[in-house]
Amino acid sequence: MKFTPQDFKSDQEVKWCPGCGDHAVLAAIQRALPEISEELGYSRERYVFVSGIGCSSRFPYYMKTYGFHGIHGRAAAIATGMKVANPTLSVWEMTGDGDSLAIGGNHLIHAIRRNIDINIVLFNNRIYGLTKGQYSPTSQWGSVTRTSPYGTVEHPFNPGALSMGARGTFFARTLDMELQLTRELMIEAARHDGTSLVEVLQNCVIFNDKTHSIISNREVRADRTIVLRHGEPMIYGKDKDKGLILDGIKLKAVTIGKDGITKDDILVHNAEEQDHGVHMMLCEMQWPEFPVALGVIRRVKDRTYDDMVRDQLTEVANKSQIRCMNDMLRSGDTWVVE
Amino acid sequence: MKFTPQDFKSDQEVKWCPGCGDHAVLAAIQRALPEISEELGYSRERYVFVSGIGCSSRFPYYMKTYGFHGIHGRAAAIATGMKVANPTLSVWEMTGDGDSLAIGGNHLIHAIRRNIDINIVLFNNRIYGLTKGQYSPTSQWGSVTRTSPYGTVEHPFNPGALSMGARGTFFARTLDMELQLTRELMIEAARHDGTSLVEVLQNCVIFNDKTHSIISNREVRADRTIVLRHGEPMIYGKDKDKGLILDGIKLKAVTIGKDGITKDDILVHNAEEQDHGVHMMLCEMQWPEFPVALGVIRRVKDRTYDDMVRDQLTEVANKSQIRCMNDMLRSGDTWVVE
Amino acid sequence: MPHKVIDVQDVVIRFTGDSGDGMQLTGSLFADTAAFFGNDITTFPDFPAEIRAPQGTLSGVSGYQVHIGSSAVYTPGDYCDVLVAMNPAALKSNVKWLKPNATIIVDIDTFDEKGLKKAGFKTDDAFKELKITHHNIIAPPITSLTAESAAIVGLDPKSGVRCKNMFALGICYFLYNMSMDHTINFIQKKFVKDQALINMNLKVLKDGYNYAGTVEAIADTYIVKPSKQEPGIYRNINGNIAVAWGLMAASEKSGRPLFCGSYPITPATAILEELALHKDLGVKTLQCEDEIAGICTSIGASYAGSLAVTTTSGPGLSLKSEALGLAVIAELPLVLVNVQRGGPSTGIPTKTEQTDLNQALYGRNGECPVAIIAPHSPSHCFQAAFYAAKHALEHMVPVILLSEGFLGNGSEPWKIPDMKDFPTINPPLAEKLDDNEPYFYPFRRDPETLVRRWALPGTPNLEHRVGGLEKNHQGAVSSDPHVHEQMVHERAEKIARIAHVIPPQEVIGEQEGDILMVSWGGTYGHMLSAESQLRADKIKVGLAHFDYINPLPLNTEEIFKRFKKIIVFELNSGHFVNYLRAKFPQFTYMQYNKIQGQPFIVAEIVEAINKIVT
Amino acid sequence: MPHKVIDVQDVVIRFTGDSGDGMQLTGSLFADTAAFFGNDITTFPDFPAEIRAPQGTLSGVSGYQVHIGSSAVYTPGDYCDVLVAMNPAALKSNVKWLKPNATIIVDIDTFDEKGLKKAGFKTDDAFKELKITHHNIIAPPITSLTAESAAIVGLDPKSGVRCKNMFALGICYFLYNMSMDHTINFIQKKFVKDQALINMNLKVLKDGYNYAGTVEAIADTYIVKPSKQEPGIYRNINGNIAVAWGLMAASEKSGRPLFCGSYPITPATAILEELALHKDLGVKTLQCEDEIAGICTSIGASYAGSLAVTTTSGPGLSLKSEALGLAVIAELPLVLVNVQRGGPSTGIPTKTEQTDLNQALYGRNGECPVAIIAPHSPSHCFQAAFYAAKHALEHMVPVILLSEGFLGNGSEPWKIPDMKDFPTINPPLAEKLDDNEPYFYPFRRDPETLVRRWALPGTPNLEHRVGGLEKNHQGAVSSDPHVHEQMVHERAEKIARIAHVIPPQEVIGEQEGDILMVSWGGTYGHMLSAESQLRADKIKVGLAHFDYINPLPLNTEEIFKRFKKIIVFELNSGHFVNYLRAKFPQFTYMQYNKIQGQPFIVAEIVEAINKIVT
Ligand SMILES: Cc1ncc(C[n+]2csc(CCOP(=O)(O)OP(=O)(O)O)c2C)c(N)n1
Ligand SMILES: Cc1ncc(C[n+]2csc(CCOP(=O)(O)OP(=O)(O)O)c2C)c(N)n1
Ligand code: SF4
Ligand code: SF4
Ligand SMILES: [Mg+2]
Ligand SMILES: [Mg+2]
Repeated sequence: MKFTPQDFKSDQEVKWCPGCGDHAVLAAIQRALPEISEELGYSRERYVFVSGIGCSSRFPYYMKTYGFHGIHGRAAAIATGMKVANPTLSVWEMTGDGDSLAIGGNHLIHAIRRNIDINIVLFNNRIYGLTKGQYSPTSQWGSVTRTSPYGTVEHPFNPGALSMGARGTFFARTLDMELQLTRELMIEAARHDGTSLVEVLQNCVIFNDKTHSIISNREVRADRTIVLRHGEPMIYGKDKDKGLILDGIKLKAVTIGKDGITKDDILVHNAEEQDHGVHMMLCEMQWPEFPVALGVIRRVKDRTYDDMVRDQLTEVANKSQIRCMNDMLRSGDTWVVE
Repeated sequence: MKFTPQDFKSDQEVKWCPGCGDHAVLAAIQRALPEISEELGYSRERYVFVSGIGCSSRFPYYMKTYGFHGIHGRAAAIATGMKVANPTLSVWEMTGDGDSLAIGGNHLIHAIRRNIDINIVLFNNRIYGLTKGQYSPTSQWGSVTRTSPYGTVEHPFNPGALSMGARGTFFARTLDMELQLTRELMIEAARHDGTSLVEVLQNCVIFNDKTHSIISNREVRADRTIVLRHGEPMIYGKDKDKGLILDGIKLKAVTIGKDGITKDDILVHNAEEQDHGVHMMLCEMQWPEFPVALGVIRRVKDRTYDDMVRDQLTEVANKSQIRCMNDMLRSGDTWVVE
Repeated sequence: MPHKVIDVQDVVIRFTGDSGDGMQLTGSLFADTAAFFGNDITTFPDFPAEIRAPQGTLSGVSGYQVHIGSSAVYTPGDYCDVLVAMNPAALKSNVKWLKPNATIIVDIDTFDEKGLKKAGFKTDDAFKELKITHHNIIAPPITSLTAESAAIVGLDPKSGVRCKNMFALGICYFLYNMSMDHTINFIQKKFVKDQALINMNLKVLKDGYNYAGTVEAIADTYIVKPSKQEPGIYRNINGNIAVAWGLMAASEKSGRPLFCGSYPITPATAILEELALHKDLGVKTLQCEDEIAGICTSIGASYAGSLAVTTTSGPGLSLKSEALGLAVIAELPLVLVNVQRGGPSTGIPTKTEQTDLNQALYGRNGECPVAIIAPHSPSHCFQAAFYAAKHALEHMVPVILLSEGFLGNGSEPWKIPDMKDFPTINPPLAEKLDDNEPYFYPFRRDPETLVRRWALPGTPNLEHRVGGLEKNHQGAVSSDPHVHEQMVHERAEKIARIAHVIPPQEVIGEQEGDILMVSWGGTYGHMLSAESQLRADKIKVGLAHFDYINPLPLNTEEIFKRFKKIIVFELNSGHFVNYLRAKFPQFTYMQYNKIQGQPFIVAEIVEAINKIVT
Repeated sequence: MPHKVIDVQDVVIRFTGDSGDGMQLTGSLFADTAAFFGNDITTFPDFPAEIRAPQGTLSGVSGYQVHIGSSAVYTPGDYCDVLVAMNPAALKSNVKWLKPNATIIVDIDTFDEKGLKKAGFKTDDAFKELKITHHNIIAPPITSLTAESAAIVGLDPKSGVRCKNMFALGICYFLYNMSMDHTINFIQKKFVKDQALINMNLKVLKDGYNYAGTVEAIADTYIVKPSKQEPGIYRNINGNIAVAWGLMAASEKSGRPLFCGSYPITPATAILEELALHKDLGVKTLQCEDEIAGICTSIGASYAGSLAVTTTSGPGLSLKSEALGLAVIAELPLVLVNVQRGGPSTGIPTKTEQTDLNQALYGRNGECPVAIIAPHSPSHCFQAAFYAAKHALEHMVPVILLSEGFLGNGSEPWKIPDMKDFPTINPPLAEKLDDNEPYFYPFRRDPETLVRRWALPGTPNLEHRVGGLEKNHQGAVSSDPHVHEQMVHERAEKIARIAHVIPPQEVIGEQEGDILMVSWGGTYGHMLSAESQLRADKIKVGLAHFDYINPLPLNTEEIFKRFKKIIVFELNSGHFVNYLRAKFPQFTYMQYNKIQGQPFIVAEIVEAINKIVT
């Protein structure tokens, strides 16, 4: 059966604010799913969308798939349980920056460490939307919010860097308005065996409007972001004249043709490099020193937790004589009373 | 007043197993404190040792200082509260790999992100000691333990890498038996303003004996570990003939004098490099490809959370007219009934 | 034709519209005006969980109810005299709150095909569909009138139309002969940087007022005379702000700096937000990674010598249970504010309920008692928070302040107290080593109160260790059966003895007789109103409304003895009544429970009593 | 001189020594031998929180008590007939458990100056200091004898001395005329790779046995005849293993694969450890990052169609409270096993208590009822776990299985059941879309049981969403007051109706009369023993010991009516009695409580009843 985006729309009214970036992500995912279904041979009933609590976490209600709107911060754990219980499911975790990096930070890094085969979409609007505008672990230093009337005094997490620190195998980044890129990354995430983390830089029109616009505004976007593609040189800019090179053991943003830089000096993106060091640097790139990296930053093959659990089960069962409870109960130290 | 290690010993009997690596850490810290006190001008009553639950978390009972044996995983949060409440205290968190990386993982990364000025000593024995031998988030792939009779199927955390991912400002590593190095690193940790994380590779004789011995055994230690010192070349080995060099954007272990490598090729350790990428690579070095890094891997200056909270308080207070509750209650929208 | 001006005792107005229509602001401006004028008021915001659900839909409707009176008003009112409904959805979802002859104010522009459809109407006559016949309906084309005004002041229509709530407000001011001064002032201050917006808002406000003066539908206008109030300086206050201020007051009176480790959660967030503002008074707030860190940072701060506070609502209270046990066994002062909302689980987060009492009483592993205080009105939250902190600090115990969404969001006028009328708070600080002790014994107790002393890090010679393992009086870990038994007993008894310093329970109305109504927390206003109504109906009842839940006041048993029947009213399945059954099993209790995420209605309380009487 | 062999009804032996002395193994080998022989047995390990506290100190003492009988024994025994004390500290901390004429076996080598000092003795005569006079003391120099044997078998003395527990065991076997075969077998299997160790252990065991045959202190030996037991295959089982197996049995009988998401915690860890072994039967265990993830992974697994289980103890139960509420509102099957330990907070983790009942009953935000079942003996844990799973799966509810450290670690012989004697479990799986429904309505209920259906992801056309927000029957989010009220009611009523499928409550002893003893959980053996003793003393009482806590059996009220006095015995401050006061306020309850981290002593129960009677 061939699906259309319409097949993934539930009958529930979408209740996000008009103009919220979440709408675009919903659209992108609803467009990606038919393609994923076709490529990977998934029927609709194999999808489960799991979330925590937050505006973005309302996501499952809008999907005509199996869905679980969990509790705040625990989506990764719920999703892990589902996937281990039934590895044939395609499990998608929808989560916010508060949900997955504040209260849910631990479950996130453990899911990543285990490399459980789920797809995590992190809606990063750098604010708590649902509770009306408190700072989040990704709010920039000095953010004035309802709980930081004089500005925050803490460094934000960089979700990509955190994922590297937790030994992540897949990390990608997109912008809410880049529907096409988002769609593409969702497909990449689905393809990847292991924990895929896709960060969406998302706008909250109500409580943190324009938080990403310094890089995402249409006029500057091409110059302030770079879409990385595996095997391709790290070139960006409206005029494709900017790039990244290696400077000692660090990265450097350069202009091709300036200071004797040629196209050949430009680094080629290797998303499949095992070492986390370079991917870490790519994740951490910040405007104005660097363009912000979009696309698939890291994608390396590794054993997945759910597969290994299943394999171990089979292996142990194959070696064992015990086939049922009656066998088991009678094995080992027993005695008979006559 | 000048202190001796004896001044930091409580009257409580030390109840760790004979041969447990924790004893050596206790000794090293009791030896470091007099020095720290002298250098930083701390009196004994300014120290607080805070812990979670685990064998290592019994630590505070053995110190004649203020102490708080908390609940499992929450030491970082308790310590954070103490330090923010009273920034003049010297707050030390004693924690295990289970305590700080399993149940306490989130508090750990958030403490690090905030760069709160506490010193965290992480006793990494790659096992749950107190509950008698279950695997921990640092247990190596395949570990056979009480809860993994057929071997674990998950990747361990690397505490250093995780700390880099959480934007850590100080990370150091030592071995339990390297009393002298441990002492030194404790002093470094105390000197550092911000969250200092010191990982101690510790042996649990009862449930995970020799887990580190592949690198820590006296005969091989010099060849399989490297003690990094800021500003010094990354040279190691019994005969000081081994070193680390840059190979493209990655590190490589080499022998000086072989393949044309000279002393000048060897990288000089810069613990104060802002970028996390290289420190990440150093943290992740594993035998046999690399020596395991000991010493101070990262130490960068940054604003601390507790200082900033205090500064903001002063700043706001200086600008405000309000001096007491009576002022405050009468400010803003009020009306008078006569 | 000049309108007749009729005196009324009290009036209930309900402002409803889309989440983006500014109904919360409109309502509170009206409430403030009434309060400034001298009316007594009670307010009740009733908003959806969504921030901005699709415009015009039922799920996007936000409401704010104001009850104003010329004598004391205790509730926001069961039903309303005036309903402002800015769109068809608002009308539809609020028609159930109308009094039989209520006035309805609508923006008729929104009752077009699109608007009706969005609200799920099937015909083009919304009023008929809703069977609204007997009501006065005022139906100006507010949107188009506002758009015209925008053109006049030179504002784009889109920004202009955002002011349409002012039109409705203007009508209401006319209807109740109220002054617009306060609102005008407010507008001028709020938009000080944008003269066009000031002009626009003022114009629309006055347009509304003038419109009301000409429209036929308004035959008479009303006046609610000022109520007799004690002289003093007043302000409006809601329960969440009052909690924040009460804690700050306790900090001042105890000399212990205030620390709040917390995590945002509806409907408790405003307490954290308010505290975060008061850095000038030395308040430290730490927005943590989760609720567990919220309470644990507070426990750390408490150990270090702060008046430590953590704030939350239901799901957060659940998360804090383990750490609360740590505060209990470490015997550290701590105030845990829980603003109840509809459960279980995430439940219905923006609705009110009293269903966390069981969790507060029993929700921890092991024998783990805590003190519990429940505020009974928005302004009482100040006092309740102050005393929660006082008991926590003086008795070295965690105290749960069990508030409710209804109180936290609701507001009423408050006579601002003078801090000199509040008692000092004296925490049992240890200053030096006791004679004859080799070191500090952290769990040595005051023989009378059983309170241990608080030795702050930084104090020389008092180094000691606390923690979650059972300990003896000297502070050494112990699993001795008798040490454990004794410590369990002492921790409970220490709380029980707080009863010696709390006021005796009061009974309102009859002091003895047939029926005692019992209640606690935020139902106070409704219970009180029911009691007066019953009295007016010549039905004699007493009302014992409890603020102190654990310990109960010492005279509780004695009060219960004086009545033949005891009936306990709660917005839950019967948590308090079962607690009373455990504490005083010698009495027989009846119970009246409601679990709808809504406050009581006075009428249902009255009816419940009537049923018993007849 | 040949010893006289005396028949005894039952005997209690307590093995104590350093944590490193292998007392747990020694005790269980003795217990197994007795069980194989046909005695009834009950065991009770009593160990410290430290893994290996400094050798020879009081805090390092570990104990294991075995009660063997020629007829049924229900408790590990209040006091012991034989105390094995491998060092002075063990003697000192266990002298309180001696019967007046008990036999004491010590390793006299350890009673040297150093050993005595470590145990805190002040003189060189430990026995005199402890006022031990009337006892038989067997005091071989075990350490030196063992060291000699080591030399003989060619083992280094250090490894050799580790076998000294076998010496004491040998003495015990001689004393009770027991066969050493089982132990010999065990040794041969365990050390199969090290012949020297086999030789050593066997030699020391026999040395002990032979020593006992020659020593003067042993005048007579005893024999405990086999008890009459039903024919069948038996094994020893402890409560934690029985829980694991009961759950596995339920998985087999329901066809739902078993999933356990958990986090280690004393004394529950063994359940997770046991489940992890059984991958051959398809059991999936996931050791999570914490207890919250433990329950949340299980909730995910439950949604995905597993028999989902999470295991913990007190502090973990606290942490799971929020997520348990999610399982309640999502109406998903889940078994939460809580093995109680001493609280509050970390408390006294290796000791037993019944103090988590309140938390199990009430410890969640909102109206959030769960079913609760309490096993009453180690082997009963199998059945209790099976039925907990059955009810969870068939009624779509979380069930708390409330075990105790005393049961989890304690063991007894168990007649292995045949799985065909257990009922099938039929979860209400949805297979296809109902006729006339546009989509799957997840909260449509069976009118009789109120149970909703379970639609597993992967089933075509049943796509639906569940979650923590209140929902209507169709599965749409709703904050409608009446929907909420109805759902709150239905969730509670659904649990109440489980009462229709559980067995009626039994009363042991008198079926009506003056006194009904009431109890629940792990106190069963002690209550039963007390009842027999009272009967022997001609005091007539009934005993109602409850396994089902929520719901209570349907005939509970009727039973209570038949007695004049009801007295409730618990190892807590009165959780169950207060629950009964809430459920059946018409009765008057007395209560007997103990909170020492220790089980009851039969004598104290008997005494409590005697006090009432006289
Ligand atoms: C245990 C718990 N704590 C707190 C909350 C309140 N809460 C709900 S969503 C949220 C944060 C939402 O932020 P984010 O995850 O960034 O989602 P967004 O709304 O921005 O999409 C909070 C604090 C809750 N529902 N449960
Ligand atoms: C809430 C809670 N969960 C679980 C436990 C049980 N527990 C105590 S310590 C521990 C792990 C200890 O491991 P680690 O932190 O590595 O310390 P170690 O004993 O190895 O030094 C666990 C699981 C507990 N005490 N509290
Ligand atoms: S509040 Fe912000 S994040 Fe939430 S729906 Fe509205 S725009 Fe989106
Ligand atoms: S169990 Fe291991 S970690 Fe714990 S005290 Fe013993 S040796 Fe140390
Ligand atoms: Mg967000
Ligand atoms: Mg460990």
